[in-house]
Amino acid sequence: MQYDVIIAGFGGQGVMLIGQLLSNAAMMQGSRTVWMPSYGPEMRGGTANCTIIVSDEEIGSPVVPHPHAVIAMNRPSLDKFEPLLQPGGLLIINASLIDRKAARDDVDVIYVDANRLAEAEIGSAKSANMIMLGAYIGRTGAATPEIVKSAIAKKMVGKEKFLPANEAAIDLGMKIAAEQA
Amino acid sequence: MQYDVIIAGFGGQGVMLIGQLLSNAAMMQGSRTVWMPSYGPEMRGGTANCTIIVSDEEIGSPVVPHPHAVIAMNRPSLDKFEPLLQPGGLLIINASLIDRKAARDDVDVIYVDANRLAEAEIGSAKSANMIMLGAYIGRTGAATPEIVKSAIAKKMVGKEKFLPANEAAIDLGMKIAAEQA
Amino acid sequence: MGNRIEVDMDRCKGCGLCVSACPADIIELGDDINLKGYHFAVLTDAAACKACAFCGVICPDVAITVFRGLKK
Amino acid sequence: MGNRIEVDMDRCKGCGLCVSACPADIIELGDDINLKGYHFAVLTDAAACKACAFCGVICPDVAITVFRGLKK
Amino acid sequence: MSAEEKIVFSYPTGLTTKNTHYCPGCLHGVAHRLVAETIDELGIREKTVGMAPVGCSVLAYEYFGCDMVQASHGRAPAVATGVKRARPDLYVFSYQGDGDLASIGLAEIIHAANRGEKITVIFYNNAIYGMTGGQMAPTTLVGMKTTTTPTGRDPGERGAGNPIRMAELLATLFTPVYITRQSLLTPQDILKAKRAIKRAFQLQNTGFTFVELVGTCPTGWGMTPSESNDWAGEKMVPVFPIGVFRDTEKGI
Amino acid sequence: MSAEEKIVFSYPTGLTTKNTHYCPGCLHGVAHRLVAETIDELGIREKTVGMAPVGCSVLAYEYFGCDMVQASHGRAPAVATGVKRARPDLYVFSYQGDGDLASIGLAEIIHAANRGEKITVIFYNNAIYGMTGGQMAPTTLVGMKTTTTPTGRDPGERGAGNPIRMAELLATLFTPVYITRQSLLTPQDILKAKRAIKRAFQLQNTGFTFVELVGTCPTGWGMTPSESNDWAGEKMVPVFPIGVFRDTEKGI
Amino acid sequence: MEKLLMKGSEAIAEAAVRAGCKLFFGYPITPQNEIPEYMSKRLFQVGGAFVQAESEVAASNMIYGSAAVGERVMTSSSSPGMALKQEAISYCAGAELPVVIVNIMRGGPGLGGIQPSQSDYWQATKPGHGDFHSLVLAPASIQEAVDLVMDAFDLADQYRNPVLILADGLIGQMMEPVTFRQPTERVFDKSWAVTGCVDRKPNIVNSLFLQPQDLEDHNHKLFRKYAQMEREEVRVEEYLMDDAELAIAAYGTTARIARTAVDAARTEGIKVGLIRPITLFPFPKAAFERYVGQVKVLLDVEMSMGQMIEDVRLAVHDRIPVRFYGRVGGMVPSPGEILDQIRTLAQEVSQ
Amino acid sequence: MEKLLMKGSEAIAEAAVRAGCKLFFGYPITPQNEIPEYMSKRLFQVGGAFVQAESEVAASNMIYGSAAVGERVMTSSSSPGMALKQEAISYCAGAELPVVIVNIMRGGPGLGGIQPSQSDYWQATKPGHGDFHSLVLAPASIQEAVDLVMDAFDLADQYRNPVLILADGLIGQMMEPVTFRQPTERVFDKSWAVTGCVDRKPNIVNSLFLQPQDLEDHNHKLFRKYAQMEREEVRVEEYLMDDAELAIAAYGTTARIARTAVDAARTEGIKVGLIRPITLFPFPKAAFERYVGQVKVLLDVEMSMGQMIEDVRLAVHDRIPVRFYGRVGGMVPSPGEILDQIRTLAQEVSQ
Ligand SMILES: Cc1ncc(C[n+]2csc(CCOP(=O)(O)OP(=O)(O)O)c2C)c(N)n1
Ligand SMILES: Cc1ncc(C[n+]2csc(CCOP(=O)(O)OP(=O)(O)O)c2C)c(N)n1
Ligand code: SF4
Ligand code: SF4
Ligand code: SF4
Ligand code: SF4
Repeated sequence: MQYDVIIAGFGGQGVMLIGQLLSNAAMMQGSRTVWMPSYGPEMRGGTANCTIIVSDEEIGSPVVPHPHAVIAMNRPSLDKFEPLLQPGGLLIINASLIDRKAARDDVDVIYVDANRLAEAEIGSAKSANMIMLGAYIGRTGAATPEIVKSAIAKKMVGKEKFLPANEAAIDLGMKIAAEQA
Repeated sequence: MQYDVIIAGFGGQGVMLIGQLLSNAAMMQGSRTVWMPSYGPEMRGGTANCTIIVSDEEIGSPVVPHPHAVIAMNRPSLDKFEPLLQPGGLLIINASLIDRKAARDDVDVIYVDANRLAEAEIGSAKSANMIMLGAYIGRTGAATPEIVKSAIAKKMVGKEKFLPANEAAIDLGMKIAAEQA
Repeated sequence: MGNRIEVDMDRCKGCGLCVSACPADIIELGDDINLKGYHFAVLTDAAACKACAFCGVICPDVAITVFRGLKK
Repeated sequence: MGNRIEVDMDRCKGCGLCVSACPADIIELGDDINLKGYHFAVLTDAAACKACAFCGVICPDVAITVFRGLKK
Repeated sequence: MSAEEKIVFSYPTGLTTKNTHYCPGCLHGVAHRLVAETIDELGIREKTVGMAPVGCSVLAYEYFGCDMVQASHGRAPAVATGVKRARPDLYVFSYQGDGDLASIGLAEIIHAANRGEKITVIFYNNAIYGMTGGQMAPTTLVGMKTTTTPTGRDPGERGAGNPIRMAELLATLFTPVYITRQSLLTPQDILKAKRAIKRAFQLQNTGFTFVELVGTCPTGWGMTPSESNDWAGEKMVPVFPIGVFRDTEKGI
Repeated sequence: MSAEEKIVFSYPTGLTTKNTHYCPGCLHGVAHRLVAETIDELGIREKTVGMAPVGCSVLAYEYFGCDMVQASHGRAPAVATGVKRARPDLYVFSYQGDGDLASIGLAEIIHAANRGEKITVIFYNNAIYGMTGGQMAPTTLVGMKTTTTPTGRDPGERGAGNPIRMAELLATLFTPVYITRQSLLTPQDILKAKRAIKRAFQLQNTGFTFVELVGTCPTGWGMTPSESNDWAGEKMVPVFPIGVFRDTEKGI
Repeated sequence: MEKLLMKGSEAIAEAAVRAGCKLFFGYPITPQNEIPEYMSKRLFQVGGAFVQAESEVAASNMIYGSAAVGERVMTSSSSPGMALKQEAISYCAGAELPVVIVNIMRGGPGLGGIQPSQSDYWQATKPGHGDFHSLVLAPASIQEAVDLVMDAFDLADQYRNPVLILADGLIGQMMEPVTFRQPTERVFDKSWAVTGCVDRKPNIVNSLFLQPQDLEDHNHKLFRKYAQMEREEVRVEEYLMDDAELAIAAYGTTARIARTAVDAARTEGIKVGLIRPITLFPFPKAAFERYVGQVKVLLDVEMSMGQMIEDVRLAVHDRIPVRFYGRVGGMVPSPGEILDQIRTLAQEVSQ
Repeated sequence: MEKLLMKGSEAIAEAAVRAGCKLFFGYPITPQNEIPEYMSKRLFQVGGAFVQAESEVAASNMIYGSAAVGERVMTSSSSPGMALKQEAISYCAGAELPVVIVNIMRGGPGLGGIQPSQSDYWQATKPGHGDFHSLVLAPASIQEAVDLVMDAFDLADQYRNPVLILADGLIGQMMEPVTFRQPTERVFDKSWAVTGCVDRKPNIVNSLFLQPQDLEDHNHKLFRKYAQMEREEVRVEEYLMDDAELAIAAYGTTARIARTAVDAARTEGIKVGLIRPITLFPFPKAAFERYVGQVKVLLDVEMSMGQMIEDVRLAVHDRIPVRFYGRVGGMVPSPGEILDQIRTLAQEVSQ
């Protein structure tokens, strides 16, 4: 079984971070995993993205031209990656910043009002990315919420006070995914 | 027919010059020719030498491991190149500076008291090299004295006053070669 | 007509340097964002503009044109 | 015994710097040549040597040893 | 624009209309504009060739409205030498950052200056490597944290050295005709810098001319643009004093 | 030697007994000896590693009696950096000519100096490239004929530049602790140069130390050794003044 | 052993430190900046030193210096920066100094781009000036990069020769779980190093031989080492080659991608395998040679315009046709593209 | 036409001037010092300019600048210096600039020696970083050097690509009679040059392509030029090949020496010939390929440890056994040594 996902957004939206958390969680649960970023200064001001693969078996290509899932944090990311999604794949759209609906009808779509919910429900605009991650694992099962939370905890050594908010964001994402199922 | 000769001596003895004159003369008489120097700073204080080839036909190797002739202007040059001479080859020894005889008995040897003669007969210590060149062409016929003299004249544009001495030196060398025949 | 500035909202990157540079304190970064996601600069009080062009001079993106009104 | 210098004739390259440097003017390049063909330096008048070591100090080939006589 | 108003500040034709890729508040944009205005005012756009360096300003070739050459890292002065020697009738400038000019390209800038190449060098000094992600530059201040001086530039134990002052260093050479350092931190500074750049271009055909500009890198420094300008004024300018270090015509 | 005399000058053990390949009268030999004497006097031969450059002194590795590294052209300060950083307990010196240090290796010497590498650089300045046959060096005097300035070094029309004064240039840096220029032209000069070299070694572990030595190249200059020494005194020293340009301990 | 999720560049740096690397000299260039950045933090913790060199030229001469005193030292760069290190690498080889050099390749020529590439195969395996070889190791995963870096230090010391890690930008930038093994405890003779001539004659580190005969002898000495490498150090991975009628030749990340394509092709019943050189010099000739007769076509896949292909052709003595598929300039071949190539060849062969 | 006896280096410099070279940037290094020295006198006479650059790195970037404005420009160096020019040569190729570069090779690796060698074959023909090629011309006599230099400027302009003259120290140092032909009057489009944007849009000389697809396209564009060179610019000399059963492959001075050996062997009745590549890139594959079936053994002779041999083997698809004879480090093979090799092979073949 191989999960792969492209997470994309503006520079400050924390897409690299949730990608690494997912990859870390995968490692902690004993899966194979690769995290691969877009890189380079020409990305400046453009979109940043990363690809995460989680698999039972040895991972061949770290490049995934047609992913099983896309998490789009902003409009340019949606425009760029929606067409590449596999038929039947999963598209998670940050509805707070993206003013359009999915164009494909052969994929599974979750709309998450991530920025608004982050502020309103979690009390921290910065948690929008965690909500998206929660939605992703909720729908796919690429990693369990417990293990993702411990990956977060590991990352946050010294900043434990932010932990509850992040955990709540994961749960919220999972809930939204479940609701839209 | 191919003539080849290695001319060797100390830095200031003008070995490169007579080599170039010979090569120039060869060119002027319509032969093919190559002049090839030893080079590089490690030569400093050591011996300088050049190889000249004169031939009717296209010249292959510019490197002549076993020359037909050697002109040794000083002792280290004699020691180095005498053993390399072809059997039956020609060895011209500057007897003014070299205090030994030829070691080989399978070669033709001319002893030229070049430095002494240059001062005594030509009136210029600098002409020792020209006397040696005269001896070489006298014995081998690699170039005619006339053409060597015009090569000298060509080289000395602007310094014509030294011409007669140089011509006399060539003639003197020829004479010595003839005498020792 | 009075003095004024025009901000090219597509060029503006919302750096705020013009805001700090304006001696009359009449530029601010607005609430709207442009295509690249930047809150671009807007003139709040044209009447107070002295057309000193400080904003234009400091703008790294040459996003500002400054006009001096000829008749008041 | 008086002052004196010893020139290592195999090291000497006959550059003549010691000749110029000697305040007593008692070094010259001799007629003989060494293995490399250089006319090496010789002391002409040991009696006049002040053992100032200028020759040694300037010799680029460290060819000179300078001795000071202890009893005159 | 109506007939009742007059434009007192607008876009120079020496720049293309392309939006730059620079970060918000990065003063590379200001420096570019000053060069472009100079080219406009001297009316030499069709006689000018510029060198783009390797660094954040590598894409300068897309922004200047004149012929441009992209040079390898640090070698813009050598490339400019090749251009100017071949075509002495052209105006030639190089635009370089501090990593480019003062680190890898140090030999090239000094030798071009010493040969008296008739070029103008615009040196944007922001005390850091912007393009590659905020590493130490030769001009980085002591104590400044960068991605390769995580505990701050330490000239002591870690042997990371002190800031190199290029204008002063070049002024030890006999040959250059004009060397100055200006800053881009306030509108007043910018207007002065503009005059310096213009003078450099005007003197270009008498010899080597060099304008160092104290700039910023909000991204590399981790500050807002305004903070950056303030910080540069407070911290950089004392180490990199503003002034004219050579102006042969004026006897300096 | 009899018991009745005492040696007042003799061969230092810091040199091997190998005859050098230098031309007659070349002052490289004198510079070598001074370094060797210093090593002897400080008793550090077994703790010293020297860098030989590319140039006439490339074979310095055969002449110094300590461990030696032959460095690529101009990069001896970088190589020395590698040595000293790895083994701060060693004394490390580089010995370099003007082509090596001031032309191709200009960036390396300045950056090593600026980082404050704890090394001693002995810079033999003879205003020419000896090894390769007498081409112009960065330190070649104006008007001096070399094989690449056949009409004399011309900073004007031919744009060949002016002599670069390395000691002055390095003194614009904050970091170095000792920078001096001495000459090797007379016994008196040589004794002073010796003291400078010794001081440099003594200060080495406090920071970067640099001794420029005005030397000669009789072969490249086409003069006799004595003429060379005279000419250097008359022509070079005015351009390359003797002095101490930095001695932090003494407040210079 | 603990698993850590690490970026390739950082993992490479950490592996070096664990292998005893005490000194790092480098200069920023994308996509390998994380190596110097990591080293700037890490080396001072272990009593070593980091210097941000003024250039790649300087960095490559600094490693020469540290290697000369017998310490373990590394530098890293990317393609244009590697070009600037060529002279010093030749010096290291000539003076027989053990150094480890990492090249995280990007697209060229010239300034090119910063995305992954394999365009430095020639620069790495057929270097100039002078006759010499670096030992070249090409990892295909971060774990392998870590392991090869640790080996690299031993190999460099054993052969007193430069060892290159040749990887593309993907290896430099991506993260994978890694574990670090203990370094070997091998002890190497360093009596040649310039550590101060206590109780011995001075040592000299040098590559100049003015007498041609001496230089020729020196060359022959070096080439005896290279011959030994060819006998003893070849590394290669073969995947599903037992019954393969088609085979892919690829190294580094390209080989991983190819493996995905091979797996897919196998599900379609195509008998295709993969030969992945791990050492690029010495090149695993025998691993290719032995399939002459069995494999009908070889497909060489590179992120370059065809550089390794020559070594592949030479290895099979041109007795197996060798086809080429390459993407360049930062374009990364996808498994699908390679699968298409395989399908076409399979059809061809079956006809 | 007047014949002049000239040193190779000086003849090369003079040929460049006659071909319209107006600018020379160089740095001293033996055995090619006479080129910059000659240019320092000569170029100012023709209204051009000479600069003694501060280094090979600078020199190679200066030619980039002069080429960018469309002027004919040259630099020269020798092996270690050429290593330092690698980055800039890649830039010239990437930015499609016509430059002529002369490499008078000496022995290596490292500082090596200063005597003749051919150890830069790889550095010249398989350069890094990035995928590109210089067109490489290898003269075997001074006359040919002169002719090839003149051609080099035309080829550089035609292809907008670096052209290398690859010669050994013998070609640089020896004298032979030469005549200079008139330069061709070919006119080349230089509308791309940065000469001031009068009545046109600004021109940009550049090798940066941040989008991988753009850089890949650019690579393909470059490789179309290389393919055209392979079709149209191959040069090779064949000597006594008609009935040859043995053949020698050699270039430059080595080939001349080999010819002397071939002549000697012919007098002994050995049917041996010589194939001398004049262009090393594009390599004269067809000239070798066509002797598959006729020639029984090839002997590749180099003043290096075996670099061109790979191209020879590839050219004959390994269908002719290729033996190697090399001297290095400044050692020059003698005709006698090669003759001995030929005799041994002749015996082998006849058995
Ligand atoms: C030979 C080479 N080395 C390194 C690089 C990578 N590189 C690109 S930009 C840069 C630093 C630029 O810094 P700076 O000159 O200060 O300009 P800034 O980006 O700050 O404007 C480096 C090291 C390169 N492209 N080529
Ligand atoms: C990379 C490189 N470039 C050029 C050379 C050739 N080279 C050898 S010595 C030398 C100049 C040395 O001059 P300088 O440093 O002044 O020392 P000197 O010989 O005068 O003592 C040069 C250019 C080289 N060996 N390597
Ligand atoms: S200075 Fe320019 S870019 Fe910055 S906020 Fe003002 S208008 Fe926008
Ligand atoms: S200074 Fe030394 S080398 Fe020169 S002549 Fe005197 S003893 Fe001889
Ligand atoms: S990284 Fe720094 S220098 Fe580069 S564009 Fe951004 S702010 Fe400017
Ligand atoms: S060439 Fe000059 S520097 Fe070199 S050894 Fe001779 S005199 Fe000394």
